[in-house]
Amino acid sequence: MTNNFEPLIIGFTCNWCSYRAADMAGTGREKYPPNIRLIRMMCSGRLDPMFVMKALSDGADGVMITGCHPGECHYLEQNYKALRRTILLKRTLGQMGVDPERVKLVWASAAEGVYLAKEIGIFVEEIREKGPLDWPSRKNPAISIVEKEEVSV
Amino acid sequence: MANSKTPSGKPRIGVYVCHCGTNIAGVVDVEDVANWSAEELKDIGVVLSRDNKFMCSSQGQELIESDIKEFGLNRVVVAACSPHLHEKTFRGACERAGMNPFFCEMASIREQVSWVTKDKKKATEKSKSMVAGAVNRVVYHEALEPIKVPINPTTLIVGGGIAGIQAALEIANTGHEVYLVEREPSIGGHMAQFDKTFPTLDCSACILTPRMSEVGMHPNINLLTWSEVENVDGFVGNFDVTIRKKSRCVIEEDCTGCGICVQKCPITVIDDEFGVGIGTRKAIYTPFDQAIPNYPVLDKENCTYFIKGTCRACEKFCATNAIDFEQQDEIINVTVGNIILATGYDLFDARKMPNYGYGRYPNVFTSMEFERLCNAAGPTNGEIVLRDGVTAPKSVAIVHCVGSRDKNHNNYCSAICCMQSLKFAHIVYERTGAEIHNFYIDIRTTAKNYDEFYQRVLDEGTLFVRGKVAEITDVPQNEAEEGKLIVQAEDTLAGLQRRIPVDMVILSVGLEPKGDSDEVAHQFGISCSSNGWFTEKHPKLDPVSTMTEGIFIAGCATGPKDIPASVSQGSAAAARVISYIEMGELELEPVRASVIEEICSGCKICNDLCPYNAIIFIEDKQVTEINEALCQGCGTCVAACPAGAIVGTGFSNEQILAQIEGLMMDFSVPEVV
Amino acid sequence: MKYLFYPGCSMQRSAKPYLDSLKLVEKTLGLESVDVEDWNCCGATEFSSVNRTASHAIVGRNLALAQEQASGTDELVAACSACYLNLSKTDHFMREDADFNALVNDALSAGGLEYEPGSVKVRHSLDIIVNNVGYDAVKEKVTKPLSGLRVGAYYGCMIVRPDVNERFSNPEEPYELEDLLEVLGAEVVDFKMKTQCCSGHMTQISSEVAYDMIKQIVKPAVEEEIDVLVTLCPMCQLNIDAFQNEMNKHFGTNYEVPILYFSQLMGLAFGYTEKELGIGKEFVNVSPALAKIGKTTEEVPTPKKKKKSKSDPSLPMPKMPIHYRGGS
Amino acid sequence: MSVSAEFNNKQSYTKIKDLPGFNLIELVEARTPGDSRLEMCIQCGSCGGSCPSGKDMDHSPRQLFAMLRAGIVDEVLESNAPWYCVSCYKCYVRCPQEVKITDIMYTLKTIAISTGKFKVNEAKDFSETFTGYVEKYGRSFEFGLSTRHSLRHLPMTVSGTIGLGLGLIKTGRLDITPHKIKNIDQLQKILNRAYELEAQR
Repeated sequence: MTNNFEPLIIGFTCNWCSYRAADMAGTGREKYPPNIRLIRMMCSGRLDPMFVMKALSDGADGVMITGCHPGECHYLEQNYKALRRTILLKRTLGQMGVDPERVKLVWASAAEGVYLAKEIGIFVEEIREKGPLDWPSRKNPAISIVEKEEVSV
Repeated sequence: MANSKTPSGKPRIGVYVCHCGTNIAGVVDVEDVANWSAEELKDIGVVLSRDNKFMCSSQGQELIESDIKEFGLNRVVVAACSPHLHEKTFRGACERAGMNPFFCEMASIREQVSWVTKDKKKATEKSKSMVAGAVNRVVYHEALEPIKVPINPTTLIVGGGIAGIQAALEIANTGHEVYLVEREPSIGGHMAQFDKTFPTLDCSACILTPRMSEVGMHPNINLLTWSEVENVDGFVGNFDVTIRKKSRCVIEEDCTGCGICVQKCPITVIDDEFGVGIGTRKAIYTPFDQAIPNYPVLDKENCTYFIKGTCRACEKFCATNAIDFEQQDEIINVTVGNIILATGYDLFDARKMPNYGYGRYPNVFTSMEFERLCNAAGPTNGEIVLRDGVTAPKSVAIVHCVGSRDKNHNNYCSAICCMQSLKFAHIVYERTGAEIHNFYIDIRTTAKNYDEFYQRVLDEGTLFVRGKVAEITDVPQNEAEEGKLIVQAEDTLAGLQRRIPVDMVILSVGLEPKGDSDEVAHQFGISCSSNGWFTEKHPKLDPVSTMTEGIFIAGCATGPKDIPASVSQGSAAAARVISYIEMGELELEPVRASVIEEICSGCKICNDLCPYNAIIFIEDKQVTEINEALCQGCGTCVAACPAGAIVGTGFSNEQILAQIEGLMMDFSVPEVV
Repeated sequence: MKYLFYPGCSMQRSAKPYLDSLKLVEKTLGLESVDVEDWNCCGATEFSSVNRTASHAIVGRNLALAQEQASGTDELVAACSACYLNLSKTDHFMREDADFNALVNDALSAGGLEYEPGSVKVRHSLDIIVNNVGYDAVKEKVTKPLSGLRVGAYYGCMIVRPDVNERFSNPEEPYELEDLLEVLGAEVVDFKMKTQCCSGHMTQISSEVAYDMIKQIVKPAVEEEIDVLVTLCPMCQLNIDAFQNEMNKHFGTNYEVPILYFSQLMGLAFGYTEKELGIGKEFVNVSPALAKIGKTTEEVPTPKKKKKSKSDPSLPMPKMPIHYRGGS
Repeated sequence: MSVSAEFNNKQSYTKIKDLPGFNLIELVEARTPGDSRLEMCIQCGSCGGSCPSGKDMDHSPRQLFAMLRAGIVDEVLESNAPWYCVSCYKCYVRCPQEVKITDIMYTLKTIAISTGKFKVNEAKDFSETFTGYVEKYGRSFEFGLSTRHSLRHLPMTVSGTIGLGLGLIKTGRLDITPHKIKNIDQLQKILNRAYELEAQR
């Protein structure tokens, strides 16, 4: 793998816990790699798997999904839905030939700035290890994958 | 949604990059970011881009205002600190310039870039991509109006313990109406069962009953005892509550509370509720003499009339014909603006620790049994005696932390047991002169005058043994132990295993969430911690609010507390409610979901996802609808809708997808294979 | 019902009567038990004092053999408490701790074996009899009820503790054995020392300590007028039975409390002879106790719950669960 | 440290090098299967209070845990407490912090043996005699076990114990010939690998 590969990671955060954890990492000057770009949603339950697909197919090498800890969701229980969707999503990715470990779910409370920064660091290194994502559609348009599958059936 | 503030035509975006002194500019080349945005993002609609020392200063805000007017900007992106800090500030600037404030978007290049990144080049690149994300996103912003809800000035308080009583009086005294709902026949809660209160040793009844009568007589308080909330609908400002007023078999309007029915009732049963199984009551009863309200309740399970169809002694003797055997439960519907839950706690069931022998050995008592035992209105009129009802104990062991600080049971400290156990030691000392051993893990006497009380009990000669009691048995190993209860523990300070023979053991059982706290939380749309206590909006800065607007919590329902803390929380919750009532209406963030009826296929996938019950299926139209006032804006349904029929304002698919694309504008990925 | 059976060393030797009687009981109850082929010692409480990895590896071998030999069942049943505990504990740790699982399997691989944690379910014979056969089915087989015999259930330690893998009973207050003995027609005493230690290996290490602990069991049994203690554990039986005389010498007492295996009492109730059940090999003579069976002593009317008289000043006792036998 | 095991079985003991420098707490935690939770002890004493042989121990389990935290090595390994532990697991189920006390006691014993620090010879020899038979035959050998052991360590009570042994033979409850399992080779291979692995932990 090339040494100068810098992975690009999209991170989804919830407004109440993990985005605030990112704020806190900042306030605490906790350094982490600049490879991650965060997107704020109100809740991890807002995470439409399409967003992850979009990120991965458009150039991200990994996606980090973050939310409140189970049982601490601002919206009572919606992070459990995020959890289930993430599991399904990973399975789907695997079936598409994409390493499901490129998607990672991390729970971080508003107080866990240090923890979130550490987890981001770990994930960036994990993705760096895996190398650039060779998303099928980047070589061929998505349609051709479908056609290929149809042929093979 | 269209109004005068809707921008017309193409987006005209202004980008503002803040230096934040050197906080951002020290790491990020802000000038480069601003220039790059003006150049590279102009196709998207950026018409100007500036960098500025402090965007949040009045000068910075005025800059935005004048640019909006001068350059006809209809969207603004500020790359500065976290939106949680200054989003309101910049939205305000936009609004003052006549723009809808929701056309403003922030990129947090301080918290997410300059403060957390060492490499300046990479920091600048990340900032650029974040600005690109924000610019891409802001294109899809819509004009929004804050949601305003009127606040109904009536309040529902659930739970008539000391916290609920305090809250009710505070609100009622400001002239607003209160419904106080209590499940038991009388208000007063656990405090009414106590004899003395620590550390002042005030008689519990003496300080509580005046408050109770005040509640009973207050013109603004509708007291509903022997009642339970059945259903809650609606949202902050406007809750529809259904209350079941259980049948007492007593006509309240006619009852004078004279007590002749209780006197004449021939059936005496063990009182498992107020009397915690150690006292007795009649089949028609008031739980205690000073009960508020003072009209009795008929216990149908034990009443001879309900069992055999005869007796009717109570009815015969009632001078006002207030007994009504046919009385049915009554359903009461009320509309309230706010709700305070002060539902209290349960006690740990000591039978879960068979090694302590509660239920096996008669002279092992729980703390609440002992409270009743030493209470002047209790079964022994306050005399401290063994279970035989006669013998005074010569030696007493008091066991702290029963069921608390124990991973096998409750893994938290119950907060009150140390002081309660010290109080017991004092009472036993004062009334019996018995030898007292207190077994503790740690003594926690943190509040005002608590440690002074500990000193006093030490001075009285109570013997403290630092060690969690291992077991209590009546099987003797030597003569001194014959006929005694033996408390076996490691005296961790002396470093030896000890067996201490005593006559009586008092188990200071811990506090637990109410058995039905999960259901109650669900009913009111709030959450419980894994332990089962209600979760505060913020444990430190907002301890009496919940994540659900208009629902407040007070007292032990949120965790173990002593009386002063419960009273403070009652007042605090009342203050929050009063301020809402005074405001008259509440502005809510317009982040909401709504259904596009034409696209909705009626599949109902979203129907079960909402914890706030905001999603309703309209049978006639076979489509789903979302109640805007109930919706809290989490967006879970938006993500779930397979037809894409649900849109979420502020966080629409277009906005997020556009932001992703923007963030992908990246310079650091080298073109290598 | 079919299951694999792990006999263990004690039941081949000093606790042979336990094995013999249990086999008869299994036969009567229609339980088909097949011994694990070529099993080795479970290590008792001693092997883990010398080498942790090895102590679990030898148990791992038994589990692996059971997994190989299991056909038509995944239940592995033991009747010796220590064997039962060691089997279930190793399985538990292998499930809970991935590193430990790898460690044990590494050792097993040296012998060409492999064990998948959780693939066999370790159960105790009492658990099978109580929860799979059921009290009603046992009752049907009782031909000679043990009426007149005052028995004390003595569980000891390792059948109820530690509570790894969700043991079938409460670690401090089990009740299954009492319920079973009641079904057999015996008069069951609430024996408060029922989960107290018999002294374990202390008989081999410090007889003074051991005698003290044995006395703690025997003395209350005498005071409760228990005719026979009923055990599920070879170690408990050995210590209480074989060392009782030594203990008496040490303290100058003359306690005499015989102790039998639960399967022996079941066998008696099912009509087997004392000889078939290996009864008579005890140190403390059990004949006087067994002679009481069937002899209906004058019917002591169980004191009906007296209606509390008005003059009785005593306070009510807490309400207890139905299985509870204690209280006064 | 030299290994002072008298038992001349072919078993190889772990040697802990540089004894003063090693971290006993970490070693105990590493060698105890699962999560020992040793570091979670709050010193409440429910273990020492529950222990049926507690009054004969020189240190209660609680004290051993405190001593471990204080970096005390020799006194912990020399303690009689782990050897007096009867594996009744009362402390284990009562511990409010779910410390795996009994398992920690086992681990302490193994380390005491491997470092030669044990003081309770009877117990250590009993354990080693027992394991020796298992190594050799795959089964434990009670007659040899109890008589050999008794003769060595309990001369005062030897008559009683021999009486017991004889009694057991008379009643047919002790067999004097050892049973060997069929595949003893396999067991020994497993054991040897296990000893290697333990030494690496």
